Amino acid sequence: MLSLEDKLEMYRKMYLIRTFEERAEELYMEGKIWGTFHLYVGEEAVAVGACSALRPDDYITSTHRGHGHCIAKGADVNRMMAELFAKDTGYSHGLGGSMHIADVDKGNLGATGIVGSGIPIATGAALGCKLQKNNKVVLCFFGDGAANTGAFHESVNMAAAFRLPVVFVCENNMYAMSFSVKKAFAIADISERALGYGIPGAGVDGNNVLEMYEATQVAVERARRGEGPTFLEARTYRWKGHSKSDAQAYRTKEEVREWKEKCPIKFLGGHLKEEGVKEAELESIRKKVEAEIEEAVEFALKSPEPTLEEARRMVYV
Amino acid sequence: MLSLEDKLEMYRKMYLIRTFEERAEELYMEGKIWGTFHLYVGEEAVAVGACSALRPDDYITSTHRGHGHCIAKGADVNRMMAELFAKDTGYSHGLGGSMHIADVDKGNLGATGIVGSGIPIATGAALGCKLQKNNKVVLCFFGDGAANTGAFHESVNMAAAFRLPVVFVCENNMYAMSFSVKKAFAIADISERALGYGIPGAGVDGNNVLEMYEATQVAVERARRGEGPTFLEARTYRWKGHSKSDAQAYRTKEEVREWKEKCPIKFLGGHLKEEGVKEAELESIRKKVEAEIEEAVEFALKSPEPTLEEARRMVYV
Amino acid sequence: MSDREITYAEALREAMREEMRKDSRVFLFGEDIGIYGGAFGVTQGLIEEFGPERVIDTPISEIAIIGGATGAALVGMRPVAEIMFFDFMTIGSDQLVNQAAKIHFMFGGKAKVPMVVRSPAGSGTGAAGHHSGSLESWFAHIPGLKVVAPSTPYDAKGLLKSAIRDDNPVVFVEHKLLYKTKGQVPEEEYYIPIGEAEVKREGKEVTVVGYSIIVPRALEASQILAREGIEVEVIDIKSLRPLDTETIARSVKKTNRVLVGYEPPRFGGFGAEVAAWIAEELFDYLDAPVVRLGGEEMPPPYNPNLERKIVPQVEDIVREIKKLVG
Amino acid sequence: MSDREITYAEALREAMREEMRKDSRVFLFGEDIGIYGGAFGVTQGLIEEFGPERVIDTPISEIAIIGGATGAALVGMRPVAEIMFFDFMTIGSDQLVNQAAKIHFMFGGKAKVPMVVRSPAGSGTGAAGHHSGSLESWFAHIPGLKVVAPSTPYDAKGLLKSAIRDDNPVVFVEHKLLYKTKGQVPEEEYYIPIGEAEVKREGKEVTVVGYSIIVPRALEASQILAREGIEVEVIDIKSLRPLDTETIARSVKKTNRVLVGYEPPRFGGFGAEVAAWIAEELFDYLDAPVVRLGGEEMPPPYNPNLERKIVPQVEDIVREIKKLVG
Ligand SMILES: Cc1ncc(C[n+]2csc(CCOP(=O)(O)OP(=O)(O)O)c2C)c(N)n1
Ligand SMILES: Cc1ncc(C[n+]2csc(CCOP(=O)(O)OP(=O)(O)O)c2C)c(N)n1
Ligand SMILES: [Mg+2]
Ligand SMILES: [Mg+2]
Repeated sequence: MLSLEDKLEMYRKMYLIRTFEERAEELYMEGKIWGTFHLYVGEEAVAVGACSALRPDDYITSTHRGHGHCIAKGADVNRMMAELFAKDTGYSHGLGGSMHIADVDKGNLGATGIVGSGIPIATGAALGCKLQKNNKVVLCFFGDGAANTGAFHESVNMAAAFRLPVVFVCENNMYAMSFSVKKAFAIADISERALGYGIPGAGVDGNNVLEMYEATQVAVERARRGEGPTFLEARTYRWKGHSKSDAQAYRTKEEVREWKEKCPIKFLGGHLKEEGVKEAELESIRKKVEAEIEEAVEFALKSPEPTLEEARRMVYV
Repeated sequence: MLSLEDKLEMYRKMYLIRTFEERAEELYMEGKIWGTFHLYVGEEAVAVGACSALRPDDYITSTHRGHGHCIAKGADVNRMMAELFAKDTGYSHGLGGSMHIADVDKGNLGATGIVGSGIPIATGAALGCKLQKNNKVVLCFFGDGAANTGAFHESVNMAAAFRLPVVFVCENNMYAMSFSVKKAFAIADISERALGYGIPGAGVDGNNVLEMYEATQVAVERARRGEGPTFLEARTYRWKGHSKSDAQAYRTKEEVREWKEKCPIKFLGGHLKEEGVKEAELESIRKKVEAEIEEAVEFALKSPEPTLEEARRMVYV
Repeated sequence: MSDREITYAEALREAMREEMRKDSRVFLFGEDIGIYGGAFGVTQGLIEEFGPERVIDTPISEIAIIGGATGAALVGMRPVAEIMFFDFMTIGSDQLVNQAAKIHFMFGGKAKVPMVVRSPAGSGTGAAGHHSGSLESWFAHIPGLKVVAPSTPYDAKGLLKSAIRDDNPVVFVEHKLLYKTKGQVPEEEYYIPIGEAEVKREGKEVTVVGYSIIVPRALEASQILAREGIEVEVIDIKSLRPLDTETIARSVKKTNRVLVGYEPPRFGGFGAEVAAWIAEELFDYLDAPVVRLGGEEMPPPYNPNLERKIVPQVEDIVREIKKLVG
Repeated sequence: MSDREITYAEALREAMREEMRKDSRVFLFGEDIGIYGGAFGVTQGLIEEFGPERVIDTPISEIAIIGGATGAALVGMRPVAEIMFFDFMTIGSDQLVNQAAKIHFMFGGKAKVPMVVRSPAGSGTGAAGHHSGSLESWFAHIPGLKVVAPSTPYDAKGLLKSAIRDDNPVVFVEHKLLYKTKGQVPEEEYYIPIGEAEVKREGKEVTVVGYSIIVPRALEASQILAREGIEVEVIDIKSLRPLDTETIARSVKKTNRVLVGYEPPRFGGFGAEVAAWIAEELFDYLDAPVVRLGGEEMPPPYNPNLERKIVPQVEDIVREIKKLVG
């Protein structure tokens, strides 16, 4: 059962993700961040709800849309922001950027730029945990689009056949880039896909952090008991364009607006108020988060860049 | 509805496959055929039943265990045998061997040595047919093992999403090499996998050619109507080792014996006799088939080998 | 030649449009190529003209894209597949090298696979290690494939049209940094044969052999060097497989000095083949070793300064040529 | 050295057995490697000793094998994956080159991927176009990977043990025709460092540089040539990446003539890198062009005569060397 403190921490993390990203977007627009990234805004409840069901030493694998997973698993926003700024103090010394942040100490086995490619890695990590009998669980995030990759299939089947301690969390935000799930699948719910592997599958309201937590909790416990993987389909929506270059011709403004009304942060805020939390308390959390992000930007700005010599040393262990 | 003639033709084809392979095996043992091949003995009803539901200009894709598909789709056993003998008169001018026989004129888009790799090709061929509006259907054969490849997943999903005219025939012969389906899948029946794609799935007695025909017929008609793919799981068994080097330590002699009792040819023979066909008539079919195979061996033996110049010309169109 | 100027991306789009208008068997197949217009906008507007039957958006399924194109080609279509980033070619590489490339041979010439796989390659956009790769050397090593990597809008259009008409599978390498570059492209139809290199600039003292993004950089370097009195000949390979060794030989016999430039990691890259061929076949004409200028031995880093540093830039070409003639 | 003789396959098995006994993190992962013992019998008997937890049979899922090994390595295991035929490496190549190879770099050194991918390569068994490939050049081109291809039982054992101990992903290339070849392998434990080439035969007149199956063929050719008074030096590269250029340089400086031999299609194969490097760095030492002897430009044909003809055999090496010194 979640305590009020737990829920406040969830609120803080969701708001931290939101703020991190909105600030990053501004900095990108100002030309201070380079390359591209994929914003998680609107999907915060998925990562935070799911990761809250983990122990600190459990693992996750992340995606190209990974800032949320990273923060939910406890990452340091200074080092994240520094990575976006391509600085030496970033998680990857500025060599990886947004799509390649890992935080192995915190159990985040990393983002990946190749859709679906984290799923075999999560599966292998779960195999490693099983062999090490360390009782750890791996939470594997991926998108609706990723569920149509060969990597997904081979991995989920293997995890099912070997009863590996992994939970597959499909973040169904309704689109893979411009491609609607309605066109990409002939099933009504992606969670039905679990049937083909002989594992439990469930659809979850991905904008409801509490539901996300509950469903993941059940799946994680099952995995920890050695009963194998679960497939969770978290239904959510990305508010922003796919990446930093997306005219969004494939969806309507109404659709976006409707989903924005289901804001996961607003939802949790409402719930907390029902539980007696004062708006002032939430406000103070938000202020702290905003200050934290400003600090992160400062940190990133004044950090040094990596050198070529350093990069050369990173190719091999 | 199958006429008696149709059934007699099925009998002939099944026996032709059986005889072709048993003769090829002898020749291999005698050192007259080189390389390796994968025998279809015991599974004849799958290919013959399924292909009987096709029109001559429909397509199939085959596998490493492809002799049966080839013959069922009307191939010339002379050219098949010549291919095994690596002769210029073979289907592939002796360049491909057992695992790379295609017979495009008869609609056989070819065998493949890479498990699962024919499935995207079948899917693409079905897309081609749909675009050409030629009303043709593609029958895609693959093994239980192939159903766990990424190629399978991407293809079946795409075929389902695009409603392509393709029928997926999974030849479940209980093993992928030494790996039992019991270990490879966490589902009881491979046909359940269809559920994850939103297409009809059915398990079929793959040793009963009539049932095989019926089930395929339904699926083919569905595909031809533009309603999309079907997944058929044909349960059968391979009598021989996986390839020409297999100690078969992974299965028991009893299991093999039990399955041999369910011989698909014996079964059809029995059925035909119930329908009033005399043993003498079957005997005469068999004799003709045996003579045909001996001729094929003669043909292969006296055929010339391909030249290097010819091989060089085959690399590009 | 008309003096109409269009971008490399527009030239590619024109090539596809023209071939699609002429031949109903040609269709486009890939992720987000329809209403989105492709990650780099190359196919923009084509779905409007040709509809979703001929500009087919697919799920994220690179195996099924390349394998599907192969199957469609086998039954008589002429697919043009797009793989969104060259790095993802790895995912479909089995279908490309074991199926598409080998089918004609393994089936004894009884089947053919006329298809094109287009894909943006190269670094320079801050896309880091999974979106900046250039694996053309992989595919140039495969008998049965053709590989082209044009450097100008004019070549891009003419070669893509030839690739679509070719009866063999063709890998079409497009450098991301070229998409927005402009060049003259006539309104009239034309084709550029696959397998022909071109002297893009004549010179006497040294030959630079390159392809794709290296060519404009070599041309820029040549201008700088010309001011210092060094006359550089620049050969654009254009087709990696088959490679036009004759054009290269003609130039080397004249200049007797060669620099081979390429962006991917130097070790084992395509430039190794070019350099090895020249060093073997034109040994007696060489006044100096064939110098290779390739990328550094690391994945493309995200940091923009490093990203730029690890691949040959204009200044690197200038420096190496000075050493070579010095 | 003891005079115990074992086969190449046995040597590999011993390497795995020894490392598995010593280090509980080491496990085997692949198709039919358990009771079946692997398609070429390399892992025979290991499941009996180590059980199905450490000799893990998998479904036919090359992506999940290579990617799974990567994930297991990330959390501290040391997987030895087997891909049944080298041709199938294509299927898992995304996981190998975009994940395993790049993780250490892209994650800024915070994670490592100690794993080995073993795979039988090469033609000569009549297995035709999908089971006879040798794509080592693909992986040798990838920064972050190491690639080894030993030619003797002794090297196979010592290098596999080093590969298992290496903290980087290592691609281990085993030529099928070598599995049954015998050689001396001491009972005592030893390791052979990755990245060291070896002079397998000393000679003065010409150097043959090769790896894997080419080495025994070059040695046989050398014996034939020795009878004719031609003294050939044979260098076994062993490690393709990192490549021991020093050993090669020492030899070429002595003999001034080089033949680079390799089985895969000549165009764009690994020998191109070796030849280009020699021709560039040792230009002044060369009395003749660096000659490359590679495979023909076609997929491996099924027909045994053709299959043999298209890859360098002893007689081809003899002929080329005679031309080179003649
Ligand atoms: C294998 C691969 N194919 C294509 C891409 C290009 N791409 C990047 S993200 C994306 C959409 C991913 O969709 P989904 O898995 O639903 O995740 P989302 O972006 O919606 O979070 C695509 C097509 C890629 N990175 N990797
Ligand atoms: C991608 C790939 N992996 C492994 C193999 C080696 N192999 C050949 S056949 C086979 C088993 C195939 O099993 P299944 O699909 O059930 O077909 P079956 O042989 O039983 O007819 C294996 C593992 C291969 N040819 N291709
Ligand atoms: Mg999505
Ligand atoms: Mg099977």
